[in-house]
Amino acid sequence: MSSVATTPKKGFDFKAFLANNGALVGLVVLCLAMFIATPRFLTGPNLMNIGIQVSTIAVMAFGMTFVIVAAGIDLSVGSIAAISAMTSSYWVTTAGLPDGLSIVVGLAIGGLCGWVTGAMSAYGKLPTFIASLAMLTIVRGLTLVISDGRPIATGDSVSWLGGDLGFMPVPILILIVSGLIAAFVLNRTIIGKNAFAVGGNTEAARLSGIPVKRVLVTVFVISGIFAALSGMILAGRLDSAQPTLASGYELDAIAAVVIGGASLSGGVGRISGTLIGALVLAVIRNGLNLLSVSAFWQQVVIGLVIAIAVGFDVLRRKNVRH
Amino acid sequence: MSSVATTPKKGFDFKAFLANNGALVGLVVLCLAMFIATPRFLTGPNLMNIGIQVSTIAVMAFGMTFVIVAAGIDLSVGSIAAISAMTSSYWVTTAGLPDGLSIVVGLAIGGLCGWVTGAMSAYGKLPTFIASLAMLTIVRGLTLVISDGRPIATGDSVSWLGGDLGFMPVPILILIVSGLIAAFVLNRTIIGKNAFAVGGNTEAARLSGIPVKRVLVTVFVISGIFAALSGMILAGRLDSAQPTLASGYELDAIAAVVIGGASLSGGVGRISGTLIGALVLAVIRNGLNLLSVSAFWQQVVIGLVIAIAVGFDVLRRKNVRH
Amino acid sequence: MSNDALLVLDRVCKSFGPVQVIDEVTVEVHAGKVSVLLGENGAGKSTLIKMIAGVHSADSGRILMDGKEVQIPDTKASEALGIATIHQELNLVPSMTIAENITLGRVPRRFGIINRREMRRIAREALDQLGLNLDVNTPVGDLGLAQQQLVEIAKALSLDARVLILDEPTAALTNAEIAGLFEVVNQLKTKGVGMVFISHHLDEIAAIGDFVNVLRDGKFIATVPADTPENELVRLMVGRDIDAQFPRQTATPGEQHLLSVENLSVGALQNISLSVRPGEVVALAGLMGAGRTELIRAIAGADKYTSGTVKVAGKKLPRNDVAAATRAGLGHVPEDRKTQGLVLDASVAENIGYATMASTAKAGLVDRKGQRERAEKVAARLRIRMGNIDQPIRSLSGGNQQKAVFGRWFSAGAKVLLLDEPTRGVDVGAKVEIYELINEITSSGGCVLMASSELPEVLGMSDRVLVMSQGRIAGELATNEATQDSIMALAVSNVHREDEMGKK
Amino acid sequence: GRGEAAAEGAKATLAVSTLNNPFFVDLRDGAQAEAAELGIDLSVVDAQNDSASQANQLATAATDGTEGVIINAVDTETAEAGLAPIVSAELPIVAVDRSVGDTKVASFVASDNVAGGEQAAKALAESLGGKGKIIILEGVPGASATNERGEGFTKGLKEFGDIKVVSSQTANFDRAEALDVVTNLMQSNPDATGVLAMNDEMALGAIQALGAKAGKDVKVVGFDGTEDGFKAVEAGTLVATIAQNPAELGKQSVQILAKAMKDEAVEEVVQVAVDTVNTDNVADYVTK
Ligand SMILES: Nc1ncnc2c1ncn2[C@@H]1O[C@H](COP(=O)(O)OP(=O)(O)OP(=O)(O)O)[C@@H](O)[C@H]1O
Ligand SMILES: Nc1ncnc2c1ncn2[C@@H]1O[C@H](COP(=O)(O)OP(=O)(O)OP(=O)(O)O)[C@@H](O)[C@H]1O
Ligand SMILES: O[C@@H]1[C@H](O)[C@H](O)CO[C@H]1O
Ligand SMILES: [Mg+2]
Ligand SMILES: [Mg+2]
Repeated sequence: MSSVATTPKKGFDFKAFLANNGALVGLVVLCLAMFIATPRFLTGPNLMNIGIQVSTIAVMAFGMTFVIVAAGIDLSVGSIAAISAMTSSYWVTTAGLPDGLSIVVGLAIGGLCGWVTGAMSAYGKLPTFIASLAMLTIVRGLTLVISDGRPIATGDSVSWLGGDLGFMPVPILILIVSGLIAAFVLNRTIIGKNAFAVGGNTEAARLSGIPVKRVLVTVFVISGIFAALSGMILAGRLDSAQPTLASGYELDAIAAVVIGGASLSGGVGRISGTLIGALVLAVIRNGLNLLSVSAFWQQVVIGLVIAIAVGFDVLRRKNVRH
Repeated sequence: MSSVATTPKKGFDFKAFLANNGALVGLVVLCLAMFIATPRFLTGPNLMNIGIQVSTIAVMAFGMTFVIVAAGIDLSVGSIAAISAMTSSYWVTTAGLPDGLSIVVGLAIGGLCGWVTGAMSAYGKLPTFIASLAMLTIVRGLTLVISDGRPIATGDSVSWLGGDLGFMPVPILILIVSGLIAAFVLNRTIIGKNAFAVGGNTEAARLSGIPVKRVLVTVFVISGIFAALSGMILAGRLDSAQPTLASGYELDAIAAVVIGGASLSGGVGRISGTLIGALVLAVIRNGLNLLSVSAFWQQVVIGLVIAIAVGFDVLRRKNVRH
Repeated sequence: MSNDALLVLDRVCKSFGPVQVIDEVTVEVHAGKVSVLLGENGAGKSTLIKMIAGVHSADSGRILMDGKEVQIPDTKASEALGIATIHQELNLVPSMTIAENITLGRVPRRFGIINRREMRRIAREALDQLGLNLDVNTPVGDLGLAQQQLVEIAKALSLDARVLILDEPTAALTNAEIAGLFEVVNQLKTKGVGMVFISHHLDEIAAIGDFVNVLRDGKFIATVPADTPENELVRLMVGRDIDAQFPRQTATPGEQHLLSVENLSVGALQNISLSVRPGEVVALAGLMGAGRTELIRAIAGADKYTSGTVKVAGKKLPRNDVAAATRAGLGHVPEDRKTQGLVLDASVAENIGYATMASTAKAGLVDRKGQRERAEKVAARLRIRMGNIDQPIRSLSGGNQQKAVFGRWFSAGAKVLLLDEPTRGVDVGAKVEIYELINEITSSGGCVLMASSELPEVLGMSDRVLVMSQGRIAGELATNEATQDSIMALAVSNVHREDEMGKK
Repeated sequence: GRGEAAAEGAKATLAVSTLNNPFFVDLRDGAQAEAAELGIDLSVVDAQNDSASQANQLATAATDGTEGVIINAVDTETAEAGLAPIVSAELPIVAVDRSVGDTKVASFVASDNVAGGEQAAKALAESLGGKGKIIILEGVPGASATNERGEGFTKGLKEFGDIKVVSSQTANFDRAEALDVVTNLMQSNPDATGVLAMNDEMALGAIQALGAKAGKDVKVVGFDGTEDGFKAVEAGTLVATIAQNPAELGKQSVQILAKAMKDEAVEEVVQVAVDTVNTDNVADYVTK
């Protein structure tokens, strides 16, 4: 799998489709298994639930995809989600500033945090793992400082992000729109293409005149903005910004990207794959709850399913290429 | 910084020394800063504390160094530490089997878990991130299942690991001995050399007839064994194996290795560097406690110090090579 | 099929997906003989030898060793049969030392503990064979490309193999090193080692080969003696005649300097000044390690320099800023395509398009259609052999990859081309294509600064030659007055002077 | 002992399990306010729910000249080993909120988790009229609060034979996790009429998941008595919460430590009241 658009071929190449969508096969198998195990799985409301539940990790993982495509890693997304939710709520609830701006403030904070991580790694030459690990703790600490360790009620705008629009849950709407935007930016714009080049071979990209440092900063800013959006969705659903919001979510977000077929060594990744990866995780959690599997065994099963889902992907790819 | 033994030169090449020991400089600066900030830092008992406190992360990170040198990553070490501590305690306290074997049982379980991760990634072709992430949750789940979520008292042998030998705390003793062993295996044996080769250029290693898959499995087994040892030291210090023991420690262990100068893209890493990395983390935590920095700000400072410590290393390296 | 053959590839076939790359090819290797494989880029030479090296397995056909059929599923098996391979692309671990690389996969040890002294001894011995004076404790990543290639050769030599395969070992080497290598090859011949030799330098074939197997499009064409005239070999190889190997059309150089470098210093480079006018091709010649690559990289903005200025059309370029250099019309074909030139997993089209992506984008959107069209055009022009333009460039043959890197800058319309060994691994036919593109650039007012270790290329394609030695420009020659000897004399000039100074 | 030494200006340490939870933030605030009052130099360390970190922090405090320790243990079992350096330095220890095994402490200031669990279960059962299907939300697996409250739940539900626990799942004391878990569980158990949560954070997540059903079709009971918890009780979405009084826990533990540092006699066990707070009495708590 690569960034490469495959040649439009006549007819439908099923083998190639599988090769490019191993994780999708894993997801389908998983859904089938869940469906057989419990009829409650495949009901409208439950699918709606999954859609809402997947939204936070998926949106976060969309941003993460950019960083991973550029051969980086962003461990700070959970913390950024929290600080953005916290500041946008603080803006309204505590500081009493206009609610209309709260989402913008949250997104700006997210982008700013991403910018700092990106600058640390591009100009300060820190490995992205370290730069974002540092941000993970710095930003979480700042969130605790701002909130003094207490939750803050969200303003109306942020609450709206977690609500419904007619029959349609807003988180699902955001999921779709932000996914389309992310896919567009990744595949059609210079930003995305540069990320692929930098991730594929940094030195070759640099020698081709691609501004590698700026690209690195940009992907982190994107990741920060998506993380902020994800944090505000989550806070909106809870009507409250928690200081511990989204902690540990970074591993889930990274897992979603990798399950979706991206490579941590860079140069490869797709938004659709990331969505599938996030769905795999959400479906397992949902299904295991439906099945009332004990909390202890749930963890065992989640681990197994992650391994198997990615295994499917590896297997499919092997079958087609050498 | 590299695995390479530099040519014995006449006189002492200070610049080269700095280049190879940027993290050490960071550590020294950090210690100086702590010493200036509080006279309590540089007292015998406090240094002893740091020694004991660093032991768990350092021992875990020694094993992690092998995996990272081979261009992998092992997220499962915290969970492996827990399951090893748990089974070795269960072996004695609950199953009533001979205490003399408990440490061996713990180490074997650790090695076995590592073997599974390694096999998943070598033979199942899963990225090490995913294989070890799967193991992180599987093994934690199994630990909860075994213990039914409750702590188990450790047997005498494991408790001894957390105790004293005359004036010498056993954790410090283990830290030293296991560090020496790890350095020896990494630098002097075929296992270590193969890990460097695989991490430095997998394709070249394969074409030179190095059994790449076996090497991958081996580094994970090593990491598992060290994680087990670290878990038992921790349980020994607490006289109790907790189901939640060492959770989240993987990030600290990885950070220690990277602060110590290893590269996550493989081929580079040193045990002495890893020890320094672990010490940087332990000294910050200890110092911030001594200084009574508020808990929230502590996180901010820890993040900053991690960034600065690694920044030092990067800076030093840049000064010497281009 | 003769009975005394050491190794025989008997009617082997290989395809990748639907593409048949090797079609019923039979090749023999004899003890004490060098059997040359000749063919255009993408003819299938590397694929063929990879079957012996245990990298690829044949789809059909047999491999015989000493008359008996053998299976070679992996590299270990190949090594066990006494086969050593120098692959076309370097296979070294940059973070490890020369000694560690030479003994990679067979470190001397007891009970798993490494005998470092023995390791260094083996490495030292292997380097001595090539007359190389390098510290075996140096990390390979610190070496220049030519030195890396020599380490790779030394590594294969130290295996004491019965069959030695050399896939374009000379592509990155200067004449002196090539001569050294051939000396070793001749020694191995007397020891009865059978060798397979691949090169696009036709003059080397007569110098070292015994017989030549010609491949074309994956098919076996003929076996001919090594002293077959070059034009005959070319005809067999490409199926047509090539009129002029070096079709340089000198353009009248313009007045203003298009590229000028003043007092540039960095690392070993000391106060380099040079200038190139529009329409000129200036060659940089020199021995291995003379500093040509360092100079080209500094000018291109790839590395920092400590002092000096670089100007394009009179405008000063910022230091260490490739993007700015590119915008000013500079194009840089780096020395090592694999690590510096290509994003191996990206498609041919994308690799060709990197330099034009930003300039052709509208409102941040990549001009996908235009990028493809431009890539298609350049690929056709350079006859890049591939399945389609969306194929990952990794799966192209080495020479075709090199053409793609060149094509990137041609399609970007670079006015100042900085070429570092531009035709490394490129076949004779394709070289001519590249040379003609160079002509096109100079006739349209561009200029070229070309570092090359191939003296025929230097003499055939440049207007002036700057000879570098030990980080300095030792002298300048007009190409029409220069000879290989006059260039070499300058190339070693500083070396001698320093030796004398050392004695004082 | 230090005989005449007054508490004034003395150096003490408060080791908290985690401050990422408003409960402990309140506890800390209570303690700090009282310390300021008494002129004690109280330094607060946060173990972020990791026993080993807490052990490290206690060891550091012991060598750092602290004169007394208030510990809110991450874990009852491991606290004993972690406190060893304090014990060998013969410093007074006050355990707060969670017990510390067999370690000899000057005083244990706490609300009883088992009893509280029992009260919570009863409150829910009564609001359901003694019958129905309920869901239990567990805390962090293996944490002592989880185990003890679970024990209390079981005890409390024993009397109510017609209450059936249809699912017991963890949401790790976390509001966001509870939101997803309860959403999912209501799918598989649409007829559930009660949620028994081991803390208020999870109860609030459950309420969020239940939407309009909360307090009407499905009754929720929490634990802790946080500010948000009380608000939910007032709003009628939360039937009851078992109010510990964290600020009071903090305040009293400092008072007691101050006495202990002056070698004055102190009560071995101080029970801070655990109250069932529901619509009837919530007003008293909010005004506090
Ligand atoms: N892994 C692969 N997948 C698909 N096609 C491949 C692969 N490897 C080689 N090929 C194709 O096989 C053909 C022969 O390649 P090969 O590398 O053997 O050429 P070559 O004769 O060595 O050329 P050069 O002189 O450029 O090195 C080329 O067309 C190449 O694109
Ligand atoms: N990354 C590096 N680190 C340290 N030294 C280097 C590095 N790259 C090159 N050198 C050294 O700098 C000197 C100049 O090398 P350069 O590559 O410029 O030579 P060159 O003339 O291009 O020769 P060739 O390419 O044939 O080796 C050599 O001695 C080389 O070993
Ligand atoms: O008492 C506290 C609170 O209930 C908190 O919510 C979890 O930990 C317990 O110890
Ligand atoms: Mg080839
Ligand atoms: Mg060069």
